[in-house]
Amino acid sequence: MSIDLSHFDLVAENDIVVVPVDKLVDVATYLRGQGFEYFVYCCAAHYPASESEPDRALVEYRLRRLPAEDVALRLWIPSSDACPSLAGLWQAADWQEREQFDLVGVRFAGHPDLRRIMLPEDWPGHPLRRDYAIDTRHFPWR
Amino acid sequence: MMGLLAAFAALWVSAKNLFRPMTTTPLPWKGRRDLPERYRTSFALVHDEHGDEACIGCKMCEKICPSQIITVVPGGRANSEKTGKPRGWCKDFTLDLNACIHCELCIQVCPADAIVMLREQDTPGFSREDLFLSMEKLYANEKKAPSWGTGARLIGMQEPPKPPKPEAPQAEAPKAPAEGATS
Amino acid sequence: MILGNPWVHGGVVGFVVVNFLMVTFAWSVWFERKFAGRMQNRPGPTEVGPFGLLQPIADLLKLLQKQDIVPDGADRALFNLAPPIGAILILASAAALPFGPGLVAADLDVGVLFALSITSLMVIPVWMAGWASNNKYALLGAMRAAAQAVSFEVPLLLSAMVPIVLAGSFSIADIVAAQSGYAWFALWPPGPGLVAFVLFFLTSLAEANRIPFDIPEAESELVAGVTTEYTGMKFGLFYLAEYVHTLVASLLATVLFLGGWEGPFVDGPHWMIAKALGLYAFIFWVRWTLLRYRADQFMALCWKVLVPTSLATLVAAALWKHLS
Amino acid sequence: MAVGHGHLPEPVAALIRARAAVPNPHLDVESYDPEGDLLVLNLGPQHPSTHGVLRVKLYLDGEVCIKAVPYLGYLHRGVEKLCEKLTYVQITPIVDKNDYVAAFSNELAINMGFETLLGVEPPPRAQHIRALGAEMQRVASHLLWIGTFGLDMGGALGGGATLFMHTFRERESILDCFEVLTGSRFHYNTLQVGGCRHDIPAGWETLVRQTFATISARIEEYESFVRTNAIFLARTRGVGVVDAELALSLGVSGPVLRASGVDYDLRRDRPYGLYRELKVNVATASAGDCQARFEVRLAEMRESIRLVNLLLDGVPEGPINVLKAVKLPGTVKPKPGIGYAAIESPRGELGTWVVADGSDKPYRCKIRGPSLHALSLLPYLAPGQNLSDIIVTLGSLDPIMGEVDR
Repeated sequence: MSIDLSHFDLVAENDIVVVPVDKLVDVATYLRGQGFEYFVYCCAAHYPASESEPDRALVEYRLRRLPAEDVALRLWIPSSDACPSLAGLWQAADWQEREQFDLVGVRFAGHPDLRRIMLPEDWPGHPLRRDYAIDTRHFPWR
Repeated sequence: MMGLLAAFAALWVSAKNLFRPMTTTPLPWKGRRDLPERYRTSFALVHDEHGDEACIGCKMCEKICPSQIITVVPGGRANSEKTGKPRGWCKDFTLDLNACIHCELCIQVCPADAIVMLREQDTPGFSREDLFLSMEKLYANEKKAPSWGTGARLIGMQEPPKPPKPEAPQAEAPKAPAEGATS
Repeated sequence: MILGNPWVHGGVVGFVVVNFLMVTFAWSVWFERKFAGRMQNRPGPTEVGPFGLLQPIADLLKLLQKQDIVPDGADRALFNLAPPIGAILILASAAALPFGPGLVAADLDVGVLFALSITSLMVIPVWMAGWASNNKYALLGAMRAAAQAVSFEVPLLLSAMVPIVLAGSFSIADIVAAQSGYAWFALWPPGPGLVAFVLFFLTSLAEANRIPFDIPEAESELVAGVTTEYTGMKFGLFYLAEYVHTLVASLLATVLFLGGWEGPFVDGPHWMIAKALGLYAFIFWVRWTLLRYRADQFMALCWKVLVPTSLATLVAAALWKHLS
Repeated sequence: MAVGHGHLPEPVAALIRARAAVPNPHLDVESYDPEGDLLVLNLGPQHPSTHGVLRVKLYLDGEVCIKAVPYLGYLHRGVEKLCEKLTYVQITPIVDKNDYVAAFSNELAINMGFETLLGVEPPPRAQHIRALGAEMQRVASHLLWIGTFGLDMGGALGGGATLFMHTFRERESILDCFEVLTGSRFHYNTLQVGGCRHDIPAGWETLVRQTFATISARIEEYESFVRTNAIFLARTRGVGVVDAELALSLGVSGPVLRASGVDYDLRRDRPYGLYRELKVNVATASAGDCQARFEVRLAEMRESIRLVNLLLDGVPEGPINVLKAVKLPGTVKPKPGIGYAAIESPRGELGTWVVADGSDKPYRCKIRGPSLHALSLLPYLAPGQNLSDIIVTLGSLDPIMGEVDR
């Protein structure tokens, strides 16, 4: 019951669509129009630079058409780049993207209010990055 | 106004509750409630059936503890005075109850059933040192009522029973220090 | 005789009355805690003395030992003055309350008006405290208290006018005398008297900031309202003023509507006190059962329901008086 | 709208038009009120009714709110970071503390996330224990909510406290059942990857049955305490109305969403575990106000009590664990992959998004807490409301700050 995204040259595989960064807003807008009203989550994971890949982050948006039709938009964002924000389409993306920005350090372009949400404003670094606090006495803390 | 009249239904309920029995339990110095078997609070180290300290210093509990509050200093292998058989020993064992989350994982992984939790209602202290359990305090706690859970019982409950090997945990015990030493 | 001297008489009776009010306040707190505890299926205070009976003394000692904090930026003079003024005012309002024939500190011709006007002055220390605390919650609480006092004065006085009209006097002694022979105004004349009693009771609850009308305190919204910044005995004085206010309101309702000291067997102060304490206990029952109104709903209740009803009651009472 | 929309389908354009009617949480106070006449009130973090630690900066005009800005993070304990540092078997007792009034749901959600990665399914007896625990926890959580909701409206020294004590009395008896099952009242650590850690002890079924019989007999009391009480109705009816579309767009789930008329429950619509065989009646209400949320939660409690009694009848015999019991920290090692599993916790969709990299620790583990989404309604609901109503609205959303901040 995958959603048909062939006109974006994208294939949904087990509800998961790997979306190029520049197509995200168009795909999301299309999905919003298709009745994917329910915003489940926005998650990000940081991947440090390796031999083959630069420093990058995985961002996943999960959207749902009630009752149970999911689509997960998966993006790879290089650290030098910013992820387009979906806060204009789903209000939930506002706080979710703030949280991911705060913890993982992914920047979201076009977010109306991109501040830290969990940590204090003057907190150094983003704790869920893999390179966070590796040179302090807190590492390896266990 | 009608609302204030309807409020009398609520007044009736509260009046009814005036005659219900008390549900609170008495203060600790006036009596205790019945504690269930699996109740778990503080910790104790126990002696085995021969009278030796049961802990074999395998550091399993130290590794599994999510809040990293257990420190085990293994004491190497030596012959037991009681049984004459070689086994591992524990030189020092400390447990910082201040940060304990009472998850029972250390009990579960203990191959020698050496660490148990207590079935005691209150374990407060006046300072942080009071809640820092040294080896002496842990062995002194052995006299208090232990909880039901031990490593063998928890593992036995979680795994389907194997009828021919009821003594399995005790049989495994001597092997454990070797694993601890190699890792 | 020395007791014939009005100054000595007033002094002695006043001393007794003030002590009665204070002691009743102290052990009513114990009673309330026990009562609420039973209502919530728990024992209430048990540790200090038998059945926790010495709890009020322990509370007092605790309050006296507390650090006395005046917040930064507070208006020190007003802040310190507000609690004693509240306590003094509310104790003064009991001066005109008779407990039996002649058992009154000051037998005023306008006793009802005196008691009601002094209790309505209670808004002044509350506002002082709210303004001087330099705290937004206290200020919001004081604003609510002022608005509440101003609007609830109207139905309170109008419903208090009913027994005055029926008795034809402002003197409390005369009002009680007019109810003799079990012609209590709450029962007779049927209708206006009872309605006026209920109204008087409700508005007294509001005046004394009791649930369901305790919006100036409203601890879930305004932390503790005007008393947010108060500690120790200053807080204790506010607490005292609130409880004594409730007690005075119960006593007033007793003399105005329930025949004062009249009762079976022997008339006397014990009947007066028993009736007042019955009302007082009812207030606790209501307090520990009901939820709180919102400020605007509560104003709407006052102006749209209570004021018209009390006016109609007053007119009905006047007609009754005129026709009979 | 800073997002570049190439072409707007009609539903999206209609959505953007509808947004104009919704209060703007990003309202610029400086330009709204250039003279600075508004009273800025910091509600919390030390406030009796901010459910743990939440700070809401309120811009008040008199007592009417113009803008509300929640500041989170006072209870941020870095659970997601901890999850990266602990092995799969050690995480369960840690996530207990997220939604600290419904610990069982947390354990269930995180372990289901890990089981999705591993591709294992707990045995039937474990599934029964899980469903039973989840439903019992739902009743306990809603009981606590009713009590604290009463506190929000009646204060700590009033009828609210009495209601609170009464619901706590019942909740304590449920916790007693959990205590007999797991040995702990609050943070059980009773589930593990692949099954359960504690088997049902002898006599437990009787205890649970008695407990829930008492509770279902006493639910009517709470109703007469609040539901037919005109003060309660005056305080809740029409207060904090949540629009269904806004709620969906904010990712709100659970009773708050169902009270807005969206008939959606993960237990029925995306069934997991035992719910694939179990028919769950989903309670909904259409008004979307605080009263509707109360009604929905009350109905859910009744349904959960029914389910508990149903489940107690059919607990099958057998093992409670599909994997071997935990004896070492690193025994669970899923293959690399990304998995998401969600359950219907008492507050809504509680999900776990796990990235595994083949080691014994999750590479990244996100907990999708329903409380965060419910709380994000507050900036939309608060403007135009009285201060008292904001407290009631906040209470009715039932945010648990441990889950919001994690």
